[in-house]
Amino acid sequence: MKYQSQKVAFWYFGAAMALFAIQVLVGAIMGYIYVAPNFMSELIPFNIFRMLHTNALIVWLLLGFFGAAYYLIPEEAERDIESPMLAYGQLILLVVGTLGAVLTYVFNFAEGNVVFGQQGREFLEQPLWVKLGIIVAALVFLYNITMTVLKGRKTAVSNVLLLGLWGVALFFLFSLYNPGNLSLDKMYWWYVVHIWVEGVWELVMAAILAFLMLKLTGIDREIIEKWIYAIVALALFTGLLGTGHHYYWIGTPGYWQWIGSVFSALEIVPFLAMVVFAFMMVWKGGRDHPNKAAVLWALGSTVLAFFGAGVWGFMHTLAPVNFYSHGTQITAAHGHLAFFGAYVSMNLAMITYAMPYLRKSEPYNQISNMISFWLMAGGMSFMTITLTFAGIIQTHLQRVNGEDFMSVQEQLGVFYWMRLGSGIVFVIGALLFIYATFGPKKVRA
Amino acid sequence: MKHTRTNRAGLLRTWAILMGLSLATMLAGRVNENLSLAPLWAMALLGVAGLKARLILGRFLGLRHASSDWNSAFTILLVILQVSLLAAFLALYLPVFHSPTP
Amino acid sequence: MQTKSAARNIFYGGSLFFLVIFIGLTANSHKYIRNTSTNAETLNESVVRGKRIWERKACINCHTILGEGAYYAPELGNVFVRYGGKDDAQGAKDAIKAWMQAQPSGIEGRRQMPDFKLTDPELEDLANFLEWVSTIDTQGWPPTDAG
Amino acid sequence: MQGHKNAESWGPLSSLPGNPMIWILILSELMVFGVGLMGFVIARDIDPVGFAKSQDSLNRLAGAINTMVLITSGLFAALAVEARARDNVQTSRWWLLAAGSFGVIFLIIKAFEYRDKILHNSAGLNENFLTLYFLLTGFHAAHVVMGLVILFIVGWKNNLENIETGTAFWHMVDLIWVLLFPVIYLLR
Repeated sequence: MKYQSQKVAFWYFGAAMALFAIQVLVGAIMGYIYVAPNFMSELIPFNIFRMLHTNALIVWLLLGFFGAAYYLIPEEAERDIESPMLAYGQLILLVVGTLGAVLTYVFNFAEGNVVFGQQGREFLEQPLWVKLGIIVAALVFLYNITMTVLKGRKTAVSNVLLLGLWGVALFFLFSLYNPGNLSLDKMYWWYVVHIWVEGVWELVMAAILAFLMLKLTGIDREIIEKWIYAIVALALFTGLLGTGHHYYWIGTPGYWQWIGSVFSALEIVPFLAMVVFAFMMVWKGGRDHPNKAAVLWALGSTVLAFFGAGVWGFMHTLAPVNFYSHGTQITAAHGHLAFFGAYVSMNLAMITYAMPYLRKSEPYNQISNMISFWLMAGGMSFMTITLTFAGIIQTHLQRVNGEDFMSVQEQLGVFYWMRLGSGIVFVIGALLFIYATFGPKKVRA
Repeated sequence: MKHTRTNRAGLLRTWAILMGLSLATMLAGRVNENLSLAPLWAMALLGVAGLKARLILGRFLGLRHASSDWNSAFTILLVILQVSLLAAFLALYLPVFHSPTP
Repeated sequence: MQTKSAARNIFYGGSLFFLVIFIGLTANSHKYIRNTSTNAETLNESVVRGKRIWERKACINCHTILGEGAYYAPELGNVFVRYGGKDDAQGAKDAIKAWMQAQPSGIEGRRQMPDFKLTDPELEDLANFLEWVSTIDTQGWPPTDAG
Repeated sequence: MQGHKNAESWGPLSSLPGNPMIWILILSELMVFGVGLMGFVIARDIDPVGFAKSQDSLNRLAGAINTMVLITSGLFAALAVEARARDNVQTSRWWLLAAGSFGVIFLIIKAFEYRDKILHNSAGLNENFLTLYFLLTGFHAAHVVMGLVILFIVGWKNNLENIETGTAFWHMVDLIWVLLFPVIYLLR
């Protein structure tokens, strides 16, 4: 840690990890409800858990991104953060908003209220006041970071990161528009959801990856920065029109089937480029960085993202395939591995890298961290495979044979049991990770 | 990255060849008549298109100044594209498609 | 340095290019949804109220609608069709309402839908919403009535 | 820092003329249009009669003329690079203007074609054909517009690398049309 104000990141990462723990525990409960449906059904129904699971994920990933930005921007800009106070204020705002959202979902005390009631569009359920809070927090953040960059050294890494985070804030504005026409609603809903995860978040991911490669491999900045532009260019060139793969069956024109198929099929390319880039840099760099766990997470992230977002996305992105697979467990399989590979893992890579500096400890609590990687990666991969099989069977029985949804689901029990098992392994991995990074300091013997 | 050095005569020659090929295709295809192409004609048409594309790449884009690996890579890419298009076009001649047409 | 700034410019320019095309196409789709694929005349206040109920009860976090949602409970974009609404609209709506009111089933080992304690007018709105959704031109999706 | 990584090192991409990013773009565009054209030919296999009828309603002559317009425009663009390589800034600007003007001619012809198609004779034609015709040629035309903007920029920020990179984009647009035109207009 070269700059005092980088310390801000510690609290962001801490808050992120607390939510991560909640997210995976709720996930495990949901996995259990899948096999024992009556569990807690009167107390907290499945849909509430689902909101907690997905919202916790989104918020903690954002907290992680903010933390990563607060950590890496000072080193890139070669100066302290414009205002650490604002950064802490922003965190408090986000934590209050998160707690508010959680209480709203669980107790549903303001149902129907325009400002305080939950707004049940998937992933965007936050009550209006929380949404506005998020926007204010984003503005504070963007002011803080932009000023830091403008007054300091400007690099490609901070450029791409900033553009990504500006995009995050800008496209979030579409969450405020909710027309009564369901088709219009869905079309603009994807402006947030797709353009986040298959657009601007990829910029953030690539920027963090580039920063880690700079630090971990010792390759020249010049080379890394050129690659980063090539990767993010590929991401946006394919990702923007790739939105079309969500516009097949929601009342939008038929031409999206062509556009969506062609461009989203190519969305695999930037992920492949990231794998090649990361492995080339580590291989060529040859510097033996002591933080092996961070290297593992960074490399692992690109590979898992390639499979989860790239390969599993491609599997059902072509319109004629998607016609049958749309909205089955195949989507769930893809969603899990893609989020874990691309965004969870890259966040954990950054945390693994930064925590020893933030806590002023040697990065030598690595064995448990690396074990946690394999537990999480293994658990998630197995979960993806079980859900894929479940999805293929579901597609056949329900979409081809036309069997009733519930009777199909009842035939998938064995897969849901296996998913629960892999989920529990993942939870153990996640908790081990938190222990490894936030637990007792280990000092070099 | 490197810069290319080209000369005017070479560029004009490339242009003349491209125009010649275009005109020849136009005349041979009798542009305004609605004829079906036989497999051989389709092959010629796609072949000429690939050749024109290759010329533009090599001469106008200066690919021929790059390494021979890149040159073969682009040639292979174009061949794959044109051959796939041809194959998809000729698929109609397969017996599967010889069901009664409406 | 030269090549890097050019790389940056190509990235910015290219992204802008695709963004403009994307926005243009969505504008076209917006018009298409308004005029062609959905029925503006039947999109009355009751349907919109039904949509708000759908939202504030977080239905999408179990069900899917037009294939998007939580995959835990059946697809509802075509539930109206599944209940025979094409032939007997009132019968289908009554059946949907009756189903809602019979929840939770309490059957052991069966996925449970909560009792949302909807009033009769609310049930009517929700049923109208589901009826309207079933009229969206979805390019033929879903492949079977099972959703 | 170890090793002597020179600033120009783009790995294998370094040996290509013009900015390597433009080659990444060229490869991607070839893939996009390649896949699109494959889709077109496969869609034709499903309804060859409808496709032939739809194709006959296109103005093939306009398309052929446009091919030659773009090829000529490409020549001008290449001459602009050649002039700039001899440090002849003003000449290179004239050539860029000439290239751009031919690009405008292309768009005008295209606009007439589109107007014709939209206003008069789209009824009863194969829907896949029309969708793909508009998508592929429209996406290409959007590239032409983008190319005009780029030609303007590199004419203004006139240095050899910019001109090489900008005209490379222009040639790519030309190249795509050369592949597009025969498949959509002629193959039958």
